[in-house]
Amino acid sequence: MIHIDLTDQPIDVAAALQLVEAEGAGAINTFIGTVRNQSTGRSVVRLEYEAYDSMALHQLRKVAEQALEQWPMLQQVAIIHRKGTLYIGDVAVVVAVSTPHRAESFAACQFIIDTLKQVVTIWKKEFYEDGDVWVAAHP
Amino acid sequence: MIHIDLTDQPIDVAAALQLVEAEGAGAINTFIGTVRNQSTGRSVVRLEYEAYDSMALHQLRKVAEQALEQWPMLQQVAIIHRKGTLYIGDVAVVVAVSTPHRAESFAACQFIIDTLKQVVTIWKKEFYEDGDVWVAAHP
Amino acid sequence: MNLKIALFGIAREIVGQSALEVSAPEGQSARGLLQDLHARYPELARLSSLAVAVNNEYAAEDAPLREHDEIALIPPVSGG
Amino acid sequence: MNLKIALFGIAREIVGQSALEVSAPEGQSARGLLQDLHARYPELARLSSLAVAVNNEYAAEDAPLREHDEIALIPPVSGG
Repeated sequence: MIHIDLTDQPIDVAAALQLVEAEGAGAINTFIGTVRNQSTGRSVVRLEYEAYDSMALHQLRKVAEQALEQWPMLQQVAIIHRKGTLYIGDVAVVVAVSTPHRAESFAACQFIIDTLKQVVTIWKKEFYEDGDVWVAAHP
Repeated sequence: MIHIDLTDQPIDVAAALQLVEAEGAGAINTFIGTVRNQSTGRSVVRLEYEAYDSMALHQLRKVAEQALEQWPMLQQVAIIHRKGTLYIGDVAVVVAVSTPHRAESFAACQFIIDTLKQVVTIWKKEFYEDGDVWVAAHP
Repeated sequence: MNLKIALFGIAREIVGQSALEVSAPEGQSARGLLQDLHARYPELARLSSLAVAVNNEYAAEDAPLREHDEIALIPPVSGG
Repeated sequence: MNLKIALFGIAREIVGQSALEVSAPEGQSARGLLQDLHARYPELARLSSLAVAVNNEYAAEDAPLREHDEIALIPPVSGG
Protein backbone atom coordinates (compact mmCIF):
# COMPACT_ATOMS: atom_id res chain seq x y z
CA MET A 1 0.00 0.00 0.00
CA ILE A 2 1.25 3.44 -0.95
CA HIS A 3 0.30 6.65 0.83
CA ILE A 4 1.37 9.91 -0.84
CA ASP A 5 0.68 13.47 0.21
CA LEU A 6 1.90 16.93 -0.66
CA THR A 7 0.48 19.47 1.74
CA ASP A 8 0.73 23.08 2.82
CA GLN A 9 -0.32 22.08 6.33
CA PRO A 10 2.05 20.95 9.13
CA ILE A 11 2.87 17.24 8.80
CA ASP A 12 1.49 15.01 11.55
CA VAL A 13 4.34 12.53 12.02
CA ALA A 14 2.37 10.28 14.36
CA ALA A 15 -0.40 9.98 11.76
CA ALA A 16 2.20 9.12 9.12
CA LEU A 17 3.54 6.35 11.33
CA GLN A 18 0.04 4.96 11.81
CA LEU A 19 -0.32 4.73 8.03
CA VAL A 20 2.47 2.18 7.82
CA GLU A 21 1.57 0.01 10.80
CA ALA A 22 0.83 -3.54 9.69
CA GLU A 23 0.41 -6.75 11.66
CA GLY A 24 2.90 -8.61 9.50
CA ALA A 25 5.49 -5.84 9.67
CA GLY A 26 7.88 -6.00 12.59
CA ALA A 27 10.12 -3.22 11.31
CA ILE A 28 9.26 0.39 10.61
CA ASN A 29 11.89 2.82 9.41
CA THR A 30 11.15 6.51 9.25
CA PHE A 31 13.13 9.40 7.86
CA ILE A 32 12.09 12.89 8.93
CA GLY A 33 13.62 15.91 7.28
CA THR A 34 13.36 19.11 9.29
CA VAL A 35 14.43 22.68 8.62
CA ARG A 36 17.94 23.29 9.95
CA ASN A 37 19.10 26.59 11.38
CA GLN A 38 22.14 26.49 9.09
CA SER A 39 22.90 25.77 5.47
CA THR A 40 26.34 25.97 3.91
CA GLY A 41 27.43 28.09 6.84
CA ARG A 42 24.64 30.67 6.63
CA SER A 43 21.90 31.19 9.22
CA VAL A 44 18.55 30.17 7.82
CA VAL A 45 15.50 32.25 8.79
CA ARG A 46 12.88 30.37 6.80
CA LEU A 47 12.34 28.23 3.72
CA GLU A 48 9.88 28.23 0.92
CA TYR A 49 9.01 25.05 -0.90
CA GLU A 50 7.40 25.40 -4.30
CA ALA A 51 6.00 22.33 -6.04
CA TYR A 52 4.83 21.35 -9.48
CA ASP A 53 2.01 19.52 -7.77
CA SER A 54 0.69 17.10 -10.37
CA MET A 55 4.15 15.97 -11.42
CA ALA A 56 5.44 15.85 -7.84
CA LEU A 57 2.56 13.57 -6.80
CA HIS A 58 3.10 11.40 -9.86
CA GLN A 59 6.85 11.14 -9.25
CA LEU A 60 6.40 10.47 -5.53
CA ARG A 61 4.15 7.56 -6.40
CA LYS A 62 6.69 6.28 -8.93
CA VAL A 63 9.46 6.36 -6.34
CA ALA A 64 7.28 4.36 -3.94
CA GLU A 65 6.45 1.89 -6.70
CA GLN A 66 10.14 1.47 -7.53
CA ALA A 67 10.83 0.70 -3.88
CA LEU A 68 8.04 -1.89 -3.84
CA GLU A 69 9.51 -3.50 -6.95
CA GLN A 70 12.99 -3.60 -5.45
CA TRP A 71 11.83 -4.81 -2.02
CA PRO A 72 8.66 -6.84 -2.60
CA MET A 73 8.45 -7.55 1.13
CA LEU A 74 7.55 -3.91 1.80
CA GLN A 75 4.11 -3.77 3.35
CA GLN A 76 3.35 -0.06 3.57
CA VAL A 77 5.04 3.04 2.19
CA ALA A 78 4.14 6.60 3.19
CA ILE A 79 5.72 9.73 1.72
CA ILE A 80 4.46 13.10 2.86
CA HIS A 81 6.07 16.35 1.70
CA ARG A 82 5.31 19.82 2.92
CA LYS A 83 5.14 22.90 0.71
CA GLY A 84 4.86 26.62 1.40
CA THR A 85 6.69 28.56 4.09
CA LEU A 86 8.59 26.63 6.77
CA TYR A 87 10.57 27.77 9.81
CA ILE A 88 13.42 26.22 11.82
CA GLY A 89 12.42 22.83 13.18
CA ASP A 90 9.39 22.41 10.93
CA VAL A 91 9.02 19.00 9.31
CA ALA A 92 9.59 19.20 5.55
CA VAL A 93 9.29 15.53 4.63
CA VAL A 94 8.43 12.20 6.22
CA VAL A 95 9.17 8.84 4.64
CA ALA A 96 7.97 5.74 6.49
CA VAL A 97 8.10 2.11 5.42
CA SER A 98 7.13 -1.12 7.11
CA THR A 99 8.59 -4.55 6.39
CA PRO A 100 8.83 -7.90 8.14
CA HIS A 101 12.61 -7.49 8.48
CA ARG A 102 14.68 -4.54 9.53
CA ALA A 103 17.55 -4.43 7.04
CA GLU A 104 15.09 -3.93 4.19
CA SER A 105 13.29 -1.17 6.09
CA PHE A 106 16.49 0.88 6.24
CA ALA A 107 17.46 0.19 2.62
CA ALA A 108 14.02 1.00 1.21
CA CYS A 109 13.55 4.17 3.27
CA GLN A 110 16.98 5.46 2.27
CA PHE A 111 16.33 4.63 -1.40
CA ILE A 112 13.08 6.59 -1.27
CA ILE A 113 14.48 9.77 0.28
CA ASP A 114 17.59 9.67 -1.94
CA THR A 115 15.51 9.19 -5.11
CA LEU A 116 12.93 11.76 -4.03
CA LYS A 117 15.67 14.36 -3.78
CA GLN A 118 16.75 13.61 -7.34
CA VAL A 119 13.47 13.47 -9.21
CA VAL A 120 10.52 14.99 -7.36
CA THR A 121 9.52 18.41 -8.66
CA ILE A 122 9.80 20.41 -5.47
CA TRP A 123 12.06 23.45 -5.12
CA LYS A 124 13.46 24.93 -1.94
CA LYS A 125 14.36 28.58 -1.50
CA GLU A 126 16.36 29.38 1.60
CA PHE A 127 16.00 32.80 3.21
CA TYR A 128 18.87 34.16 5.31
CA GLU A 129 19.25 37.38 7.26
CA ASP A 130 20.87 38.89 4.19
CA GLY A 131 19.46 37.25 1.10
CA ASP A 132 17.96 34.14 -0.41
CA VAL A 133 18.99 31.25 -2.66
CA TRP A 134 17.25 28.61 -4.71
CA VAL A 135 19.04 25.54 -3.38
CA ALA A 136 21.12 23.60 -5.93
CA ALA A 137 20.08 25.86 -8.80
CA HIS A 138 23.60 26.82 -9.83
CA PRO A 139 26.81 24.77 -10.14
CA MET B 1 22.83 13.84 24.19
CA ILE B 2 21.80 10.29 24.99
CA HIS B 3 18.32 9.25 26.12
CA ILE B 4 17.93 5.65 27.33
CA ASP B 5 14.87 3.95 28.75
CA LEU B 6 13.75 0.42 29.55
CA THR B 7 10.11 0.39 30.51
CA ASP B 8 7.19 -1.90 31.18
CA GLN B 9 4.80 0.80 29.94
CA PRO B 10 3.72 1.31 26.30
CA ILE B 11 6.32 3.32 24.38
CA ASP B 12 5.21 6.78 23.28
CA VAL B 13 6.83 7.06 19.85
CA ALA B 14 5.95 10.74 19.41
CA ALA B 15 7.63 11.55 22.72
CA ALA B 16 10.73 9.60 21.61
CA LEU B 17 10.85 11.67 18.43
CA GLN B 18 10.64 14.88 20.42
CA LEU B 19 13.68 13.79 22.41
CA VAL B 20 15.87 13.89 19.31
CA GLU B 21 14.64 17.10 17.75
CA ALA B 22 17.45 19.64 17.50
CA GLU B 23 17.71 22.93 15.64
CA GLY B 24 20.95 21.94 13.98
CA ALA B 25 19.68 18.52 12.94
CA GLY B 26 17.92 18.37 9.61
CA ALA B 27 17.73 14.58 9.53
CA ILE B 28 16.01 12.25 11.95
CA ASN B 29 16.03 8.52 11.39
CA THR B 30 13.84 6.26 13.49
CA PHE B 31 13.60 2.52 13.71
CA ILE B 32 10.52 1.06 15.37
CA GLY B 33 10.33 -2.63 16.13
CA THR B 34 6.81 -3.96 16.62
CA VAL B 35 5.45 -7.38 17.47
CA ARG B 36 4.71 -9.35 14.32
CA ASN B 37 1.87 -11.83 14.00
CA GLN B 38 4.29 -14.44 12.64
CA SER B 39 7.71 -15.78 13.51
CA THR B 40 9.47 -18.56 11.59
CA GLY B 41 6.12 -19.55 10.17
CA ARG B 42 4.24 -19.84 13.47
CA SER B 43 1.39 -17.57 14.59
CA VAL B 44 2.45 -15.43 17.50
CA VAL B 45 -0.11 -14.74 20.24
CA ARG B 46 2.06 -12.65 22.53
CA LEU B 47 5.64 -12.01 23.60
CA GLU B 48 7.37 -11.67 26.90
CA TYR B 49 10.52 -9.61 27.21
CA GLU B 50 12.67 -10.23 30.24
CA ALA B 51 15.57 -7.91 30.99
CA TYR B 52 18.64 -7.86 33.18
CA ASP B 53 17.84 -4.25 33.87
CA SER B 54 21.06 -2.75 35.22
CA MET B 55 23.21 -4.40 32.55
CA ALA B 56 20.71 -3.68 29.78
CA LEU B 57 20.68 0.03 30.66
CA HIS B 58 24.48 0.07 30.87
CA GLN B 59 24.86 -1.70 27.53
CA LEU B 60 22.24 0.49 25.83
CA ARG B 61 24.21 3.54 26.90
CA LYS B 62 27.44 1.98 25.63
CA VAL B 63 25.87 1.30 22.23
CA ALA B 64 24.75 4.93 22.02
CA GLU B 65 28.22 6.10 23.04
CA GLN B 66 29.82 3.91 20.37
CA ALA B 67 27.52 5.47 17.78
CA LEU B 68 28.50 8.96 18.95
CA GLU B 69 32.16 8.03 18.66
CA GLN B 70 31.71 6.65 15.16
CA TRP B 71 29.48 9.53 13.95
CA PRO B 72 30.52 12.61 15.95
CA MET B 73 27.96 14.69 14.05
CA LEU B 74 25.13 12.88 15.86
CA GLN B 75 23.19 15.38 17.88
CA GLN B 76 20.69 13.29 19.81
CA VAL B 77 20.27 9.58 20.34
CA ALA B 78 17.22 7.96 21.95
CA ILE B 79 16.84 4.24 22.62
CA ILE B 80 13.72 3.01 24.36
CA HIS B 81 13.03 -0.68 24.91
CA ARG B 82 9.88 -2.24 26.29
CA LYS B 83 9.77 -5.19 28.65
CA GLY B 84 7.00 -7.37 30.00
CA THR B 85 4.09 -8.78 28.01
CA LEU B 86 3.46 -7.48 24.48
CA TYR B 87 0.79 -8.28 21.91
CA ILE B 88 0.66 -8.06 18.12
CA GLY B 89 1.40 -4.54 16.92
CA ASP B 90 2.85 -3.34 20.22
CA VAL B 91 6.06 -1.33 19.98
CA ALA B 92 9.00 -3.27 21.40
CA VAL B 93 11.81 -0.85 20.66
CA VAL B 94 12.37 2.64 19.29
CA VAL B 95 15.73 3.99 18.15
CA ALA B 96 15.86 7.60 17.01
CA VAL B 97 18.86 9.70 16.01
CA SER B 98 19.23 13.21 14.71
CA THR B 99 22.10 14.52 12.58
CA PRO B 100 22.72 17.44 10.25
CA HIS B 101 22.94 15.06 7.27
CA ARG B 102 20.78 12.15 6.30
CA ALA B 103 23.22 9.41 5.27
CA GLU B 104 24.69 9.39 8.76
CA SER B 105 21.25 9.24 10.34
CA PHE B 106 20.53 5.97 8.54
CA ALA B 107 23.97 4.48 9.26
CA ALA B 108 23.95 5.37 12.95
CA CYS B 109 20.38 4.21 13.55
CA GLN B 110 21.07 0.89 11.84
CA PHE B 111 24.31 0.43 13.78
CA ILE B 112 22.44 0.98 17.04
CA ILE B 113 19.62 -1.49 16.43
CA ASP B 114 22.02 -4.11 15.01
CA THR B 115 24.38 -3.79 17.97
CA LEU B 116 21.53 -3.67 20.48
CA LYS B 117 20.32 -7.04 19.21
CA GLN B 118 23.77 -8.52 19.77
CA VAL B 119 24.71 -7.22 23.20
CA VAL B 120 21.80 -5.85 25.22
CA THR B 121 20.61 -8.22 27.95
CA ILE B 122 16.98 -8.57 26.98
CA TRP B 123 15.34 -11.90 26.20
CA LYS B 124 12.25 -12.53 24.15
CA LYS B 125 9.91 -15.48 24.65
CA GLU B 126 7.38 -16.01 21.89
CA PHE B 127 4.04 -17.61 22.74
CA TYR B 128 2.13 -19.43 20.00
CA GLU B 129 -1.21 -21.21 20.03
CA ASP B 130 0.61 -24.43 20.82
CA GLY B 131 3.74 -23.61 22.75
CA ASP B 132 6.47 -21.10 23.43
CA VAL B 133 10.13 -20.55 22.58
CA TRP B 134 12.97 -18.44 23.92
CA VAL B 135 14.07 -16.80 20.68
CA ALA B 136 17.61 -17.61 19.51
CA ALA B 137 18.34 -19.74 22.58
CA HIS B 138 19.25 -22.90 20.67
CA PRO B 139 21.30 -23.44 17.50
CA MET C 1 2.24 25.15 -33.26
CA ASN C 2 1.88 26.93 -29.93
CA LEU C 3 3.37 25.38 -26.80
CA LYS C 4 2.33 26.43 -23.33
CA ILE C 5 5.12 25.98 -20.83
CA ALA C 6 4.76 25.97 -17.06
CA LEU C 7 7.63 27.48 -15.10
CA PHE C 8 8.74 26.78 -11.54
CA GLY C 9 11.26 27.93 -8.99
CA ILE C 10 14.23 29.80 -10.33
CA ALA C 11 13.10 29.28 -13.94
CA ARG C 12 9.88 31.11 -13.08
CA GLU C 13 11.89 33.92 -11.52
CA ILE C 14 14.28 34.21 -14.44
CA VAL C 15 11.47 34.41 -16.98
CA GLY C 16 9.42 36.60 -14.68
CA GLN C 17 6.17 34.69 -15.10
CA SER C 18 4.76 31.29 -14.22
CA ALA C 19 3.77 30.27 -17.75
CA LEU C 20 5.01 31.03 -21.22
CA GLU C 21 3.55 30.55 -24.65
CA VAL C 22 6.00 29.96 -27.48
CA SER C 23 5.44 29.18 -31.12
CA ALA C 24 7.51 26.29 -32.39
CA PRO C 25 7.86 24.27 -35.58
CA GLU C 26 5.85 21.01 -35.78
CA GLY C 27 7.79 18.18 -34.17
CA GLN C 28 9.98 20.52 -32.13
CA SER C 29 12.03 18.45 -29.70
CA ALA C 30 12.61 19.06 -26.01
CA ARG C 31 16.22 19.91 -26.88
CA GLY C 32 15.08 22.39 -29.54
CA LEU C 33 12.74 24.08 -27.09
CA LEU C 34 15.54 24.45 -24.55
CA GLN C 35 17.86 25.96 -27.18
CA ASP C 36 15.17 28.51 -28.04
CA LEU C 37 14.61 29.41 -24.42
CA HIS C 38 18.33 29.61 -23.63
CA ALA C 39 18.63 32.14 -26.47
CA ARG C 40 15.77 34.23 -25.11
CA TYR C 41 16.69 33.89 -21.42
CA PRO C 42 20.48 33.41 -21.18
CA GLU C 43 20.29 33.03 -17.41
CA LEU C 44 18.53 29.70 -17.88
CA ALA C 45 21.75 28.34 -19.42
CA ARG C 46 23.61 29.06 -16.17
CA LEU C 47 21.52 26.62 -14.13
CA SER C 48 23.06 23.31 -12.99
CA SER C 49 20.46 21.54 -15.09
CA LEU C 50 17.24 22.25 -16.89
CA ALA C 51 14.93 19.44 -17.94
CA VAL C 52 11.70 19.40 -19.90
CA ALA C 53 8.72 17.51 -18.51
CA VAL C 54 5.85 16.35 -20.68
CA ASN C 55 2.64 15.17 -19.05
CA ASN C 56 4.30 14.76 -15.65
CA GLU C 57 7.23 12.70 -16.96
CA TYR C 58 10.78 13.77 -17.70
CA ALA C 59 11.09 13.97 -21.50
CA ALA C 60 13.96 12.53 -23.53
CA GLU C 61 16.00 15.23 -25.31
CA ASP C 62 14.78 14.17 -28.73
CA ALA C 63 11.16 13.68 -27.69
CA PRO C 64 8.88 15.56 -30.10
CA LEU C 65 6.52 17.99 -28.38
CA ARG C 66 2.83 18.28 -29.26
CA GLU C 67 0.51 21.22 -28.99
CA HIS C 68 -1.72 19.81 -26.25
CA ASP C 69 1.05 18.37 -24.11
CA GLU C 70 1.41 19.67 -20.58
CA ILE C 71 4.95 20.98 -20.83
CA ALA C 72 7.07 22.29 -17.95
CA LEU C 73 10.62 23.49 -17.39
CA ILE C 74 12.29 21.69 -14.49
CA PRO C 75 15.24 23.49 -12.91
CA PRO C 76 17.36 21.49 -10.39
CA VAL C 77 14.94 20.01 -7.84
CA SER C 78 15.67 20.44 -4.14
CA GLY C 79 12.89 18.75 -2.20
CA GLY C 80 13.38 16.65 0.89
CA MET D 1 34.57 -18.32 48.12
CA ASN D 2 30.85 -18.07 47.49
CA LEU D 3 29.58 -16.61 44.22
CA LYS D 4 26.04 -15.40 43.76
CA ILE D 5 24.88 -15.74 40.18
CA ALA D 6 21.85 -14.06 38.66
CA LEU D 7 19.97 -16.06 36.03
CA PHE D 8 17.80 -14.81 33.19
CA GLY D 9 15.61 -16.11 30.41
CA ILE D 10 16.12 -19.71 29.44
CA ALA D 11 19.03 -20.07 31.87
CA ARG D 12 16.68 -19.16 34.70
CA GLU D 13 14.17 -21.72 33.45
CA ILE D 14 16.77 -24.49 33.09
CA VAL D 15 18.10 -23.96 36.60
CA GLY D 16 14.60 -23.43 37.96
CA GLN D 17 15.45 -20.34 39.98
CA SER D 18 16.49 -16.76 39.35
CA ALA D 19 19.67 -16.80 41.41
CA LEU D 20 22.20 -19.43 42.40
CA GLU D 21 24.90 -19.55 45.03
CA VAL D 22 27.92 -21.69 44.23
CA SER D 23 31.15 -22.22 46.12
CA ALA D 24 34.23 -21.87 43.98
CA PRO D 25 38.03 -21.89 44.49
CA GLU D 26 39.69 -18.48 44.90
CA GLY D 27 40.48 -16.99 41.50
CA GLN D 28 37.90 -19.14 39.72
CA SER D 29 37.60 -17.91 36.11
CA ALA D 30 34.45 -17.25 34.12
CA ARG D 31 35.32 -20.31 32.03
CA GLY D 32 35.73 -22.44 35.16
CA LEU D 33 32.36 -21.31 36.47
CA LEU D 34 30.68 -22.21 33.17
CA GLN D 35 32.30 -25.67 33.20
CA ASP D 36 30.96 -26.26 36.72
CA LEU D 37 27.48 -25.13 35.75
CA HIS D 38 27.48 -27.18 32.53
CA ALA D 39 28.26 -30.24 34.61
CA ARG D 40 25.42 -29.53 37.04
CA TYR D 41 22.88 -28.38 34.41
CA PRO D 42 23.71 -30.17 31.12
CA GLU D 43 20.91 -28.31 29.31
CA LEU D 44 22.92 -25.09 29.65
CA ALA D 45 25.53 -26.61 27.32
CA ARG D 46 22.92 -26.96 24.57
CA LEU D 47 22.36 -23.20 24.29
CA SER D 48 23.70 -21.30 21.26
CA SER D 49 25.91 -19.35 23.63
CA LEU D 50 26.28 -18.67 27.31
CA ALA D 51 28.31 -15.74 28.55
CA VAL D 52 29.27 -14.58 32.01
CA ALA D 53 28.72 -10.96 32.97
CA VAL D 54 30.58 -9.29 35.82
CA ASN D 55 29.37 -5.93 37.11
CA ASN D 56 27.26 -5.29 34.00
CA GLU D 57 30.06 -6.04 31.53
CA TYR D 58 30.70 -9.18 29.50
CA ALA D 59 33.62 -10.98 31.17
CA ALA D 60 36.59 -12.45 29.34
CA GLU D 61 36.81 -16.25 29.64
CA ASP D 62 39.89 -16.11 31.83
CA ALA D 63 38.67 -13.23 33.99
CA PRO D 64 39.01 -14.16 37.69
CA LEU D 65 35.76 -13.83 39.64
CA ARG D 66 35.60 -12.22 43.07
CA GLU D 67 33.20 -12.84 45.90
CA HIS D 68 31.48 -9.48 45.80
CA ASP D 69 31.16 -9.24 42.03
CA GLU D 70 27.70 -8.97 40.55
CA ILE D 71 27.78 -12.09 38.38
CA ALA D 72 25.15 -13.14 35.83
CA LEU D 73 24.70 -15.86 33.24
CA ILE D 74 23.79 -14.42 29.84
CA PRO D 75 22.05 -16.82 27.45
CA PRO D 76 21.64 -15.66 23.80
CA VAL D 77 20.07 -12.20 23.92
CA SER D 78 17.04 -11.48 21.73
CA GLY D 79 15.98 -7.90 22.34
CA GLY D 80 14.88 -5.50 19.65
